[in-house]
Amino acid sequence: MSRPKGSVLVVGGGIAGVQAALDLADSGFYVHLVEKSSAIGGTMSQLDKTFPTNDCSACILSPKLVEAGRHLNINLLTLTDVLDVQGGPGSFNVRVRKNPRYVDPDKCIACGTCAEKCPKKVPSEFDLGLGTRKAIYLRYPQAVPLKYAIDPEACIYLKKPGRCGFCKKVCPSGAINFDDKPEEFNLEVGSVILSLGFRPFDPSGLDYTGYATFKNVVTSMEFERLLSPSGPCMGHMERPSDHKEPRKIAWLQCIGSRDINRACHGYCSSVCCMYAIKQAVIAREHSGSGQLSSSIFFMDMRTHGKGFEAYFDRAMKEGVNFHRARVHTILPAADDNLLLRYSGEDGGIREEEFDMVVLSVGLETDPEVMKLCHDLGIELDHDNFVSTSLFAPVASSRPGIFVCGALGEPKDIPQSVMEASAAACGAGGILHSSRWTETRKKEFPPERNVYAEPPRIGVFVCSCGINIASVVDVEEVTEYAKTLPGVVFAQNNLFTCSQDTINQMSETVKRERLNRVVVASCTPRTHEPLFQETLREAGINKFLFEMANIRDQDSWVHQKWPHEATNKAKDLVRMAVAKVRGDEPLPYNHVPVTRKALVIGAGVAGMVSALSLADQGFPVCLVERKDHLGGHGRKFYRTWQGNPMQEYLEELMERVQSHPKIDVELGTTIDEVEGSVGQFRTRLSNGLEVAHGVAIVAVGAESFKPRYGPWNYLYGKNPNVHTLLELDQRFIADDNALRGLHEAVFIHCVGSRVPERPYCSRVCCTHAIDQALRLKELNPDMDIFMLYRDIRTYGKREYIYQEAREKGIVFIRYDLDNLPNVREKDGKIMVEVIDPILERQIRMRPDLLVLASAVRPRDDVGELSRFFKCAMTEEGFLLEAHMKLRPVDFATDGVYLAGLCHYPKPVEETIAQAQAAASRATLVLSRDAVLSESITAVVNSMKCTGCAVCAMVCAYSAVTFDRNSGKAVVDTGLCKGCGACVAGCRSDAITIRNLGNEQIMAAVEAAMEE
Amino acid sequence: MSIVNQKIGGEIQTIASSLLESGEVAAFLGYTKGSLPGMMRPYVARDSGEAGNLSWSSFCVINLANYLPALLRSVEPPRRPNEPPPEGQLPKVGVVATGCWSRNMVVQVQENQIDRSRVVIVGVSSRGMVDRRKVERLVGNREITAIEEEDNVLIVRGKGFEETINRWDAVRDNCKTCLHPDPVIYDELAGGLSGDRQIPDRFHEVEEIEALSVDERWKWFQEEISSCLRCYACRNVCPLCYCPTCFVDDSRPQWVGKSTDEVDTALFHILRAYHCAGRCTDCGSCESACPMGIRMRLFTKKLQKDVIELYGFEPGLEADAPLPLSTYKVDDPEDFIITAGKKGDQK
Amino acid sequence: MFYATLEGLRRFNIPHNFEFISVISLYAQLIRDGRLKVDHSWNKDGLKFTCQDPCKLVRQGLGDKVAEDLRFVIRAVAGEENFVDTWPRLSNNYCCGGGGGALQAGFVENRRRFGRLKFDQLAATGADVVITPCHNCHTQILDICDYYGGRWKTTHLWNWVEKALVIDSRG
Amino acid sequence: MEQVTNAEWEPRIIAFLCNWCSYAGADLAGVSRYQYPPSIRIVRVPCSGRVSANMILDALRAGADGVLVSGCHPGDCHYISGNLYARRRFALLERLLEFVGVEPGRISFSWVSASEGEQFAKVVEEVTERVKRLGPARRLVKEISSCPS
Amino acid sequence: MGKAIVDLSSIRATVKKQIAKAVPDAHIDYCLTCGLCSSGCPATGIEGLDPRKFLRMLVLGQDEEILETNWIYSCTMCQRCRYACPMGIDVGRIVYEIRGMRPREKRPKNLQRSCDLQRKNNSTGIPDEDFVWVVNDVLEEVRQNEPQWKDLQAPIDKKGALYYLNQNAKEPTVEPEEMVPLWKILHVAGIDWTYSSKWWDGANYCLFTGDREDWEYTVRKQAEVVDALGCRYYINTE
Repeated sequence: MSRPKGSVLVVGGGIAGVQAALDLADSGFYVHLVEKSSAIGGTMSQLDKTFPTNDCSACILSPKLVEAGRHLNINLLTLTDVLDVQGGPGSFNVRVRKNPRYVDPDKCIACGTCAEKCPKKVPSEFDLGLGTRKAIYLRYPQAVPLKYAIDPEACIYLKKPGRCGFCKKVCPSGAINFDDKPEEFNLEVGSVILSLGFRPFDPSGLDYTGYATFKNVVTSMEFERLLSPSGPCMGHMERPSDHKEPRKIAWLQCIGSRDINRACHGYCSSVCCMYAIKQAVIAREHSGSGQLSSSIFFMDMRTHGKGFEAYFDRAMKEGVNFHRARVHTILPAADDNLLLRYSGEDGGIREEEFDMVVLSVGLETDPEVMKLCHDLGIELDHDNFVSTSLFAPVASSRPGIFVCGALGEPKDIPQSVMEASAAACGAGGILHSSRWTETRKKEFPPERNVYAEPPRIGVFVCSCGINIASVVDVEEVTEYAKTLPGVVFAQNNLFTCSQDTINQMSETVKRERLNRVVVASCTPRTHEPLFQETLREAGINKFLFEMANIRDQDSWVHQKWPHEATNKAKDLVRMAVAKVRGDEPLPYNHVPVTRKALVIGAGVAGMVSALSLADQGFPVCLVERKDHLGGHGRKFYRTWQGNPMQEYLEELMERVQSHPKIDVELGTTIDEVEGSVGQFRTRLSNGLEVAHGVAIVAVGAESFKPRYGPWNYLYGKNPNVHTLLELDQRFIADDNALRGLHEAVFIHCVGSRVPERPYCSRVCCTHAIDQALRLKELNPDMDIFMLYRDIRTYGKREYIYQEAREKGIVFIRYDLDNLPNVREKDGKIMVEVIDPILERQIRMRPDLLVLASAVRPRDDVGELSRFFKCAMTEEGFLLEAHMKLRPVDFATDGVYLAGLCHYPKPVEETIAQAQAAASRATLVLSRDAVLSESITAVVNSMKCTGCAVCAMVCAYSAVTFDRNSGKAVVDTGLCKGCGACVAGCRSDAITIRNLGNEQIMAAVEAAMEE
Repeated sequence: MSIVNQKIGGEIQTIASSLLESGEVAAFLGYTKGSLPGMMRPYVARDSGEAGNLSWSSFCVINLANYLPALLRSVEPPRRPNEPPPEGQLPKVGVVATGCWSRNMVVQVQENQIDRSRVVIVGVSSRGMVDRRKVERLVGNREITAIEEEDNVLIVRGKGFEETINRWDAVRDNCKTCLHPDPVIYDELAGGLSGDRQIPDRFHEVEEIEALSVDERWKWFQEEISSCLRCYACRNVCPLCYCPTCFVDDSRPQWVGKSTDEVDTALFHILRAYHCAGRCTDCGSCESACPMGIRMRLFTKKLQKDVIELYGFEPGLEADAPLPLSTYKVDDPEDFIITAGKKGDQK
Repeated sequence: MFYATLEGLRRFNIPHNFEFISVISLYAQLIRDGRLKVDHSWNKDGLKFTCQDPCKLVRQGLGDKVAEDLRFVIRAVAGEENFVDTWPRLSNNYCCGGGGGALQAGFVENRRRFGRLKFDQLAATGADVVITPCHNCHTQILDICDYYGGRWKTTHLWNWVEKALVIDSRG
Repeated sequence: MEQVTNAEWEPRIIAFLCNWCSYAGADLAGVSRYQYPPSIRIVRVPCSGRVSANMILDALRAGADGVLVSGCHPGDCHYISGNLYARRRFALLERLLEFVGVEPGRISFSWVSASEGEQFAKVVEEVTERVKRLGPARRLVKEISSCPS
Repeated sequence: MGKAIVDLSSIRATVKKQIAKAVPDAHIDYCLTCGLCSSGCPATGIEGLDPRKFLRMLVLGQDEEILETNWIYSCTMCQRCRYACPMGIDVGRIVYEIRGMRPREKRPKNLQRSCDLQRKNNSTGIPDEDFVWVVNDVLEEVRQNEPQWKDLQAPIDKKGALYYLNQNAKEPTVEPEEMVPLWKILHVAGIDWTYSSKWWDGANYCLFTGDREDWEYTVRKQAEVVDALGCRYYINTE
């Protein structure tokens, strides 16, 4: 076979697509990222906050989008459709159509003048029709690319050329191009990743919800926009009918999910319980202390993710009302309010008036996406999600094409991000031999040594068309800049960021022998990298650069005060000049990479991680504490879809053992870890010292055994009481005695969701139900009762819950105030519980009692976390760098996690996470060296007292106290340059390069001059 | 003679003597009588003979913790900067510690300034130290030639007078509002323990200032520091001020001018106090050392009050509780954050 | 009962050569086709109308389409502005409580308790006339109107279609 | 320094904004064209946790009529916890400064996220308004001799 | 309701199983106990029951109570619950089956009588001849008293008419003049229609007794007469 292509097509620019693209582009592949709309960002960009951290969605997403937008090896194709995909793994030929934007992205400066003048208003799809946009528009304020687009359906000119055309007249950069045409072309790629996401269920057809009849009944997506500061009511949270702030809101769960009657969606959408709680909490915050009453009407509360149960608990404590009831009838009431009629478990009817109702709509596949999948020959399941196997969770039915995110099954953001990395790993597995063959690399001339030179500062003042110049007197600012100390050159440009000005700037730097540059224009957040690159091209260290933000933070916000704005621009330039004078050239810190991985734990997660890396050609040392491979997986009978676990495990172990790139160290633990990303050295308990560039922690977890205490339920006392895994052992052994059983009872949440372990173990509902089904297979006449608190068979797992009920397995709910009573009478187990619907005591006499006991973290995780300086949750699971967007990374670079040590999860998620961890690891392993932060902390040991405040406030363990010297030391490889240490130090002994106190003071004092 | 203090002094001598004799410690830091009446000075005994010079009275106003790090270094074998300490146990020193001093030692341990295993602490429950200025005021600022201390009174003699004053009337303000006179950590005890005290208005001095208007407070502050000579005695006696280069001496950047300019003096006092936030144990050394009688304790006391109010923390009481500025709680109070009309703000 | 026949034909797979239709759909079709001319000018006092959606006809029978036909006919014969809809409505409307044999089965108290929801709903419209296209509904709504003290008139649809009929002079 | 009348006087306020949230929020205010008084001079810092008491006092000493520090909302910090340490530092500093007679309102703290453009404009308005009510800074300002007024 | 302990090890849920056999898509076991049915049901609370509790009793095998409760006659089988039930569980259909399980003598007397009468010809029991007579009598009266309607028709057993019209038995028995408006409407519209002199009643109470056989018999008879008349459309007056 010829060498595979070194590029990948990613279809869909939501968070999953962006993550997959970034992973691939950063590990040596060229990526075409195709997005149908005019900007990437997907659903996440529409959200207000994200659970369970209440992070601002746009804030955490935006940096990723910007990164993808300007990545040298990501070809961003917006407004583009995929038409056809031919070929197979290693070589696909993709036909795409790029639809016209009618705005030249190279010219558009996103000043917004066009939209201001555009006379045509249409409902904004980004705001789900709750707000309006113009015919020429930005999808959303932080859109990437930050380029306007014309909606041909709405544009007056495009419909009737000759009319209107205002945008073209007012555009300061001549970016409008009404003659733009669709363009079709082919892309040659080695693999394809589909991350096409979902669409929210449209409840218009569910007449009983009153949606589409009552204005104040909205969907949860609409409510996100109502909450969002960038939404139609700018975050003031108004209800649609009268723009009043709602005081009482109800959320109705499972709208379009778990409904095989009206919605034809038998699956659970997985995310709605959490987002409803989040919205209820955020809405209360928006309206001030306790002013707003929020109530959530639900069937089963599904808070099965990491930190979710605590979030739920907190919401309850904060006064969010939870009603276990679905609501059939929503009646209009006075003042546009809505009257909800619902039934308590006792059958009593209650009526409550709300001034707004939010429908927690589920997730479904867009019909256009279904068609695309169909055209591409991708198999869909009966719910129109892409079919995948649990053991290959991101592989579609067509080899070489991977899938991630909600396209495969409804899932939350971290899970989507995890899968995105896993999909990237899948593509990397096919294409690794062509790594770096199609990528581009920027080459720069050697840098001039400017240490000995006095500052020769050049100032470039941008007019930004008229964006700055119409308010600020740019000429005056330019002349003023020339008078500042150290400034030897100043110039005004129409568009400083235009390609010709950039080229000219480079020439000027060389000609004038400038050694510092200030650009007074827009925001460094978008443009600093561009100008810094220009400096490098001119042979100047990129850190000898500052920006004065005289547009976003001056001309745009003081339009009515031109005089003051001009003065302010001068101040900002003066401040930047003062700051840049003190800037020093900084090293581009390269850490050479030992291209080998250490994987700790040889369960499913560890083995999959190890194989994923080894298959891409990276040597792996796989360390396992026990004297055999397999970990927890050895105890499992089958997956919830019925795949035999042991067969899979055997195959996995066989592959690991025979893989030439994997060294397995059994019966071995970690003694000591030194170094940081690229350069770890780990000493094992068998004396071996391993040099490795990255580490993946996959040490698993344990099953809680309720030998004592409140969750004992005769465990260890009666031989017929088992944990789930013990019953699996009997299944594996094909214990014939099981066939003879008459009655089995399962108790859920044994040791989970209780005060001492306040989290949901995520896997047990599904596992227990699958076991009940297995028992039914063995003996269809067996009576089986499941005592549960909430059934949490999220996603497609809901179908086995349905199947279980269909097979006559009876589910009886209990809660912490009404625990099952388990007794022994003459050696026979007797279980009693109150059925909340009948309100009657129920008695069972099972000959098998199965306890769905908690998954609990291992006790030795703490030690490991210290070795790798990674954090832990209160419960004792390992804590990733960011719950939403960095689900497999640790805050410590070069260390990743996978599997149960992160949180309880089923095997398919473990596999995806293990592949994701491998993908993240290739970002380091694929390089000779990694770049570490240049703007880092540095200790002046003469001043350091060794008090270690700096070490204590460092979130990255980059600063530590060195006992030998009695001083603080910085590991620049770990430092992110946040400066918390600097502000904490009383002795001025630690500082951040180019952000020292002296430099900041210079800027501050410059601001006060005149 | 104060029977209590004499007894304590005797016990300190005995303990110090035996520690030095046995070689357990290389030096013992305590107090000895000064040359002026009512003056005590820190004293290091290096052998059991010198232990006889140790003494104890109500005039031990300077916090011994301040000298402890240097004393520890002085008994180590000499080494170059950044040279690792030699293997094995380094020599120990003994030190006397009252409640506040011991709390400072806890902070010093937390801040890596002393190695607890190298310090033998002889704990003394403080009965409150006497403010010499108060004594002077109580005798009408006449020249004092001798002060004799009894358990509850001070007999003050000068040219042509002898007055007996109530000892408690002359006790320092910080001691009067001290809740924990007993040492928090110690290895030996001299004298007995007296238990924690209940003081309902321990922050009354601060509250009185807080009750003033902002302009009155500014006036008070300006007046309070107007006599400051920038002699840094307050800083020099403070066990928390151990920076090799103090911010006032820094030239890059120069945070504070070095003159007695009012603004620079004000900034010096504000920053000095702020650096003590969450660390100061209100030992009163600074005030006791100030030649101009500036009540700079009020600044640190204000911070002490706020730290308790906001974070429920008092320094030195628990060895493993992180210092308040080196930690946080997710739900720390943030009433001071301006919200510009957003949530919860009354419109 | 419409449903009894419709469902009977369906469930027992009874062979037949006719198409089973509702008279309401027929009215609507005739009016739409112009074969039946109606004029609501008689209603100059603005008598307000609402209606019941019979479960057996609408939810279980022909669905929202026939319920919309019902409204179309009422609007045509009583005037567009004189129709006040209920909520819930169409296929999601409440059962009046007279169906399913409840009128025959006895249990009068239960039946009226059941009808309370229907009564409140109809009363909330403020209508003067409630059109009940089904005989069971008709009887039950008459009864609950009387029992709970409603002030509307409960009638069949045909009375109003007749009232609004425009008869060609040709006669 | 020349005395100007309060009516036309525009204060000068130093704003330390964290790069990831508040600075981005200030950018968004611009993108959305929310207008606010031309009083602030923004100093971009990586994190509100980078801002020390010294820096705030230095700004006052240099003559700033007000100082604003703004960071990410608790929980949103790009550097995990910088703003939470900052919150403690600021709480104590603000109380201490008020204790010694610095007018409440001279220094202000806020949380502004990257999506709160309008909120940023409002914060600037409020801070400016507060400082305007106080008049030009006199206390702790180096250039002019402080007068106990 | 008795609050004795329900011993699940000794119950067999026979009723549930019977229904499952008779109605394979009844899916009683699908119930999620979400309460949506109860919240939308006007019969909730009557006889201490509601649809959810009713299903729960079936699932937990409370057969005796199920067969005894008169709630099944308060449930009008209106299917409002089924309309929105996420699992599409048809409580109306289940109630129908349980009504049918009741021995005839234990069914409400009047209801059973209506069905019995219907099985003979119509639910009120008036003889077919009386129906024919009443129709003709009323028609004659209109033709005489209202000159503009002198051509009004009310055909019976008119073979080959395009439309067949049934007649709820209530009108000919208690308010015969209520038949007239419809005749007039059909007349004005020029509809070619007919009544039948047999099986003319559109009502069918046998559906409500839960008796499958009775119900089928009556519908079959109705269909036969319409087909015998050769009508293309069967208009139900509702």
